[in-house]
Amino acid sequence: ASSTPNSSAAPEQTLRFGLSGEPQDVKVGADQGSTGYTLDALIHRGLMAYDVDGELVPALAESFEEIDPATYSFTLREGLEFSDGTPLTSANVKNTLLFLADPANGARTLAAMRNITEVETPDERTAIVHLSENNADFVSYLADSTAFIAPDEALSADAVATVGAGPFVIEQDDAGVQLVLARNDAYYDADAVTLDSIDLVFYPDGTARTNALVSGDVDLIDYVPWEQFSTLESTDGVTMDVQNGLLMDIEFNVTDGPFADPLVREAVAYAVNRDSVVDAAFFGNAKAIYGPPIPESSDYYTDESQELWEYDPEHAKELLAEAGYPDGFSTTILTTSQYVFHQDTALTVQADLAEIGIDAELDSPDWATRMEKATSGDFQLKINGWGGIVSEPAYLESYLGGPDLAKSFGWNDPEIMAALAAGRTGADVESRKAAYSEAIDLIGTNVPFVPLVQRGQAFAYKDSVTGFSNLPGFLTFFSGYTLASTSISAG
Amino acid sequence: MLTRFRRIAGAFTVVRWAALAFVLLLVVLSVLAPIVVPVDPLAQDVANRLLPPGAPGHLLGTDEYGRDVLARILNGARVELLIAFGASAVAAVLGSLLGLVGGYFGGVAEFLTMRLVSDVLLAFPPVILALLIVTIYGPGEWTLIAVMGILFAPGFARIVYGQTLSVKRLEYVDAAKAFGARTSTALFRVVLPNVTAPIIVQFSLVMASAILLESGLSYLGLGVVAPAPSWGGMVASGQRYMGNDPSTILVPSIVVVFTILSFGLLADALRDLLDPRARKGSHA
Amino acid sequence: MISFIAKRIGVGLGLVFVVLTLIFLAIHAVPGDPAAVLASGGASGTATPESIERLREQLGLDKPLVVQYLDYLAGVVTGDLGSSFRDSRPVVTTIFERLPNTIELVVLACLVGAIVGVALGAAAGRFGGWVDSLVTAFSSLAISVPVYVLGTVFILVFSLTLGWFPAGGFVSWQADPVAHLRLLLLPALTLSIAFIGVTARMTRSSVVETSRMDWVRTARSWGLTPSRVFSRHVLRNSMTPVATAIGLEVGIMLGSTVLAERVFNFPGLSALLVDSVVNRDYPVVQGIVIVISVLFIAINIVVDLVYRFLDPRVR
Amino acid sequence: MPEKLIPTDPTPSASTAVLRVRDLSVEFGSGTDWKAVTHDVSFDVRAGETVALVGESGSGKSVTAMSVLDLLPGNARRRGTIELSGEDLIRTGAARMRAVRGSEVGVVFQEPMTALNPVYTIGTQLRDVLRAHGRLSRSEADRRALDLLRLVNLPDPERRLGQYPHQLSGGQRQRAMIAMAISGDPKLLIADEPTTALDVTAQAEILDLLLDLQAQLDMALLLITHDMGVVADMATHVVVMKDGRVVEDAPTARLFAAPEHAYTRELLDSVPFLGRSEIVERQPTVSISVVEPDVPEAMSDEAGDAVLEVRDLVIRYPGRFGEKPFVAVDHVDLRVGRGDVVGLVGESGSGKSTIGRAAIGLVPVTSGSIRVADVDLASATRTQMRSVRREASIVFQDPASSLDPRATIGASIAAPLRWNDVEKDARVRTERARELLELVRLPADWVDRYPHELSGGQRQRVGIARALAVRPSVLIADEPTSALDVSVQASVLRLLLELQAELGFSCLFISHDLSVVERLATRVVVLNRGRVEEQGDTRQILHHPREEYTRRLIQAVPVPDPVVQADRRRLRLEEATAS
Ligand SMILES: Nc1ncnc2c1ncn2[C@@H]1O[C@H](COP(=O)(O)OP(=O)(O)OP(=O)(O)O)[C@@H](O)[C@H]1O
Ligand SMILES: Nc1ncnc2c1ncn2[C@@H]1O[C@H](COP(=O)(O)OP(=O)(O)OP(=O)(O)O)[C@@H](O)[C@H]1O
Ligand SMILES: [Mg+2]
Ligand SMILES: [Mg+2]
Repeated sequence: ASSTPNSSAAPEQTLRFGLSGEPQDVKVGADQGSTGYTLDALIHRGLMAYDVDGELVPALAESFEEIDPATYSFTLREGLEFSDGTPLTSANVKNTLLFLADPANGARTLAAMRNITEVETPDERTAIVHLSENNADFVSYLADSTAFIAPDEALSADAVATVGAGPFVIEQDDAGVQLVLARNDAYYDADAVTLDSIDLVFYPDGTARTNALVSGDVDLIDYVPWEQFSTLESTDGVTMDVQNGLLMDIEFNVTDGPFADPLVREAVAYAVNRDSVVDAAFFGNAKAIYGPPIPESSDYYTDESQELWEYDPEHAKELLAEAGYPDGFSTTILTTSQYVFHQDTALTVQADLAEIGIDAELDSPDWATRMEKATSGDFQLKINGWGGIVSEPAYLESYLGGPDLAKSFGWNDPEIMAALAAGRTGADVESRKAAYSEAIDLIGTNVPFVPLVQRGQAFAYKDSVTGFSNLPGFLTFFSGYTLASTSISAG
Repeated sequence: MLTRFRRIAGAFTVVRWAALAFVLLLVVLSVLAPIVVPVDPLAQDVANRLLPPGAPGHLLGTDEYGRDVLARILNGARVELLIAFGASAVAAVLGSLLGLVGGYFGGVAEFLTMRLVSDVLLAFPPVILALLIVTIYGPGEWTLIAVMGILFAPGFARIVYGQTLSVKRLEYVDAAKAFGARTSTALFRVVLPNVTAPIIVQFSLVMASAILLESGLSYLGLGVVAPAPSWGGMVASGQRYMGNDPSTILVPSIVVVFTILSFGLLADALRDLLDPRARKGSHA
Repeated sequence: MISFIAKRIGVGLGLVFVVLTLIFLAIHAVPGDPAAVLASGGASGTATPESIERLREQLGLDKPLVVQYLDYLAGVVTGDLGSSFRDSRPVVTTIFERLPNTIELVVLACLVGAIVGVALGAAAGRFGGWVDSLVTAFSSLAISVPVYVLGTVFILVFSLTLGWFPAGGFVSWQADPVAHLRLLLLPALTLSIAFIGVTARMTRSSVVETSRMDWVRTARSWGLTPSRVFSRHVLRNSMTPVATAIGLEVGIMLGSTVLAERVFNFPGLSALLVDSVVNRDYPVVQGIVIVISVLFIAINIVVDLVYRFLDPRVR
Repeated sequence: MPEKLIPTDPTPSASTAVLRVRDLSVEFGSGTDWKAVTHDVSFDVRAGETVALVGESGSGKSVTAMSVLDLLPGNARRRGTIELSGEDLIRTGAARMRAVRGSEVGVVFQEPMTALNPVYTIGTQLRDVLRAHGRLSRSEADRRALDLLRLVNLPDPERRLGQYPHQLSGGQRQRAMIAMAISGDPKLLIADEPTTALDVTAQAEILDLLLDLQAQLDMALLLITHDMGVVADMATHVVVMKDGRVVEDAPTARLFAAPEHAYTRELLDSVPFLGRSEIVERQPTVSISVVEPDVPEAMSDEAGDAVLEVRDLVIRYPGRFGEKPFVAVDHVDLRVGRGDVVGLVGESGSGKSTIGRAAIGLVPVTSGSIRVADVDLASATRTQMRSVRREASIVFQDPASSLDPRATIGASIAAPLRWNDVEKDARVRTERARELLELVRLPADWVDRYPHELSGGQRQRVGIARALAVRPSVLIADEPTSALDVSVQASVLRLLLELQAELGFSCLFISHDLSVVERLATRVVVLNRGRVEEQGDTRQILHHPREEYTRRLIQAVPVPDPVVQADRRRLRLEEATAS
């Protein structure tokens, strides 16, 4: 690292981070998977971010004000700069947000951003965002690490966004091997950053990644493979940091066939023994769920919302009979051989469905093929794994309102969508609560998807690594934010 | 009759008899699997997952879904032998044909068989070829047989081609022609038997490669369709818990090693049997 | 000689063209849309149809296949293999970053494999009896253990337990030559084991075959010691087929080191190739296949020359 | 009278035996049981003496010779004693045996083609031998190697050192082999049919060389041959074997003068003697007084009757990269009338086999034409070609390589019947094979044997049996008796004549053995470097040759009479020194 004026006394602090893959070229707003989220969180910043406890905090914004549920005003910190020294102003905020709002740019946060009608920039440090309708969670979307503010040059489809306002900058790019990051002295809170550099070493293979940590080649790894949890938990000097994050679910092709019938879908929801999935696919490192996960800390959490169904094969059979399939039927499950846990989930589901007379054949191509099949509806049942962008139930709206690729094919229920929209736009907490609870009840009977487990997502690091934290729930992928406050203790 | 028996006896040592017995046993057991181990190899029992060998009711333990390992090994044997043997057979037939025709006729035939087909196939990295075909046609044992048949054919073609080139110059091939042998007769009844020795050795190597590749593809997620048992798939999934549960990988690995060893020994025996000049202990 | 090489190179170029065409067709025939894969890096797949469409346009995937093919051909002729879909780096750059690693790995593995394999096979062929049985057993073991299992065992033993080697990874030669070699050793060893098995079997059968030749009897009649008869008159003559086979194996191995690369996290060409297929990164797949086929054909020409050297009758 | 004519034996009785073989039996094992092929063979070889081991083909000559240095195949075992200067070689240790090999006993093998390692130069192999025993430095070994090549009269020795075996001719290779065999100054040299593969001129040179070396180095020589002419030429003592036993053991002169054993008599009686052959007398058809060698008179008028007709034939073998094609046959005209036996003679490499092989369509014709059974091979359709191959049959020159090593000899003999759709029933074919084996004096139950289990002569007879299987109307016989002992040869020749009389087939008889040709052929064509030197009536060519070339060929034929042979050798040597 060439730039070390801050830490004159302390020895050079370098964190070696075994990353689960090589990130793609950074594109503004693009969803590039977990390695992308991590890299974004390191070299970029948005208006908002999360702190070590997973609390939403202002980042580039010094503060913000909800003028009304459809209008937000952000005040930028003073003297913000991109890593190349150019100033970061409200104009950048405006341009970036409008870029994210354009559906053609395929931003991850599009669900919220598309409501932006206008961004006012009264002065260099103020940006006022106007939404077409209320969105209680808009600010949470801004904390998504892909929603970073980028310089104007990066705002085009083929530009690579390497210049950012995050705590680190890319210093060296050994393609295929590692990215070396150095502290960005232009970062607004550079003084608080203790790491001088981070080596992001790519370890696509889970076992190799684990071995690298155990042998001491790296200090921190992400995406610990589930079969290695117990190994690492019992390894001296290694800390396992697990959070139940993404959920695995069953999705349907509802355009025709048996699964067009909500009764059959409900039967599936009762038929699957989630505990088997937890054990067989995730080695016990997941949480069985019987409804769309909502954090207990949320205003909208209710016990009932988490107990929409239960494991009851007998009831499932009854439902099937009621739907006109007393002897079951044959079908297929689309999964992917590329991700073992997807296939393992499918296998247990297959076994459980067989118990109630549904004879499902596995279709397990590679990810790209699976994606094409999912897009074109070439399946009956499919296993999916996904996470919300925000922890509030609002994520359900973007999920169920999103493209067919990522949800049940052909599913569209205006009633549920209306209830979810009411939850988002509701003027106060109580009205939102009511709307969400209605939506969740409807989900219980309409069954647009069958949530199975919330899988454990783990980082593991040497005990010498302090200040790093795996953020809870869906936020686990934004744990990269906490590297800004991570340090390595001597010894 | 007696002499033939004696020749067989001569080609078989104790070890080779043992190998034959092992393979026969495997074949019989795999056919009779449902009777020998009346347990459904697909039946899951997640509560009893990863039991060690010797657990009550599960002689070789259970896998990560609580499926009986013995039942899976025996039922997997059928798939495995089918794939290994089928793929090698396809490759041997295809490759030998290419090599024979290319070597015997030379010229344009050689260009077509050895350059255009065999070399082009070889120039593709095998993994990519397997990956592409499996991705297009979907995984499964028949795809695997076809993929590996194509993949390993050039190896045979090369070997047979080289041998054919030297054999066809030998006078007994001319003699056959002079005595009225049709081209096909000269090719298949005179040249072919004289190039079998390396084919047989290659066959046993390719069987091993097929089992290996099957397991490699399973590791990459492109092997036999998931719930169906296959040794390669078992090894591949066993590798994941190698540290904690070594038996999950040891059991299928041991079976694979013994099978490959047996086929290697049988190939040697067969080669000796077919070679009138080979006899016990004729070493330099 | 020169004309022989020239002719082989000419035919080789033709083959590369065929390979190129086939891989182009094959990769485009595989289901899965690169733009879709690219646009939804996360499993949640929130990419909008619009963004996918635009990406497709940007990558030139909206053009008719023939046009794409001709464009690609035109590029190849001028040495331009296009740019990766994932990162916009030129494919040529990426390949030539990784190719030396793969070559190092393969060469080391094959060197060890060939030397040990020939030695074992020769011993088996020469002494027969229990040596033969032992070698046969070993080579069966060697060819039946998958690379990823062997590699994992090696890491468990040599890295995690004994701590002699790092558990994988890569350091460039310029950065640290010693670390570079240490990281090369285990994967190369892993790859060489199966190679040893195959070479040993091949050598053994060739040796047994050669031992029956008349000139071996002649050499014995001169009173040469058995070891000399063996080393000069049996082994040397047995090497011709073995050399051919080794050349073939080396060529094949160039593109088949993916499992070892995975396990040891070694940035080679083969893992990149597999990843690129998975991601439908057409230009990278095509580029690597072309480079590997060129190398393969070059190796073939070298093998033919070696063959000519080993057997004066062919000269 | 014969005694005083014993060629080169200074004091035969005085010297002690270098090699004493007593009660030697060799057995071959297959599976579990052992079969003896020689029984209680005993004989002596004394210093400076040449012992010829003769006898029926398959009687165990090669096996006996190979026993001495323990060079038998892995499934053979020896009983009895073999003493080399009093030391028993059967019971000696491996290290001692190695010391004996090469330095005390040298071996020259029958097939120079396969007996040398193809990947080393002559020089390298020679140095190998030299350094196996003596502690020679590299340069000393080089010098010795060069000396040895000079000693064996290999022309241009410096260049030969750097050449590979395949770059040498058969005769040259055999010389190189001899150089290697004598490099350790052995007391005993064993030569197993050292000249069968060579033409008469080359044979004469090699034999002269062996005798010369023997005299120079004072070696004992154990010579295996089936050529009684060679025996008469070379041997001081003869050991006659039959069915694995020694039936007679006598000094050469006495053996020729007064053979004791019935088999020996038969052997000597069957020797075709150039100039004494009955067939010439028996030969009624042709009576030509004026022969025009350049325009064979029979060509035009009797064209219709010719079974094999070669006109203006040119055959070129393509050269390797950059080399010019080699003209093996150069504007040859030749015809074989129905029922004719035409002898084709000439030095090695003169193109005899090439013509023979071309006549059956195995060698592409460059220009000119070949008609067989009224089919022009150049324009023959597939079916015509098949009919030609049913009509015409060939005995290949090299019996070992022309038999499929993976087919039993029974299968090889019967195959033509099947391929030509003559006989569909496999059992009948096997029966035919058995009959044919007996016809060539091999046991009928050998149908299940493989070629490698046979002796050279036995294999050759299998080749003949196979050629006769389809009852051809044209037979191309390429040196069909070169590896046969005279008695078997005689019966094979008799067989051929009988069959010919019976079936009326025509025969192109290729041979370098002029006495055999004389006995069999009605007409003779003399080839020299691919061209017809002269052709005409047998008697006329062989007794009144016009061309110097033909005369030289005739001169070189060894006559199975020690007396005559001694004279001829003297003459030849005088000529050589004079020129
Ligand atoms: N490898 C073998 N296995 C079995 N029998 C064999 C083998 N080699 C030779 N024989 C038999 O041993 C006998 C003697 O063979 P040998 O080669 O000594 O004959 P030979 O006297 O040299 O005959 P020829 O003049 O034809 O060369 C023959 O009958 C032959 O069939
Ligand atoms: N396939 C070939 N390629 C090139 N040259 C050849 C080939 N076969 C034979 N020749 C050459 O053609 C010439 C004639 O060969 P051919 O075999 O007809 O001789 P031959 O008269 O039968 O001699 P021999 O008495 O030694 O059998 C020889 O000089 C030989 O080297
Ligand atoms: Mg012999
Ligand atoms: Mg010839």
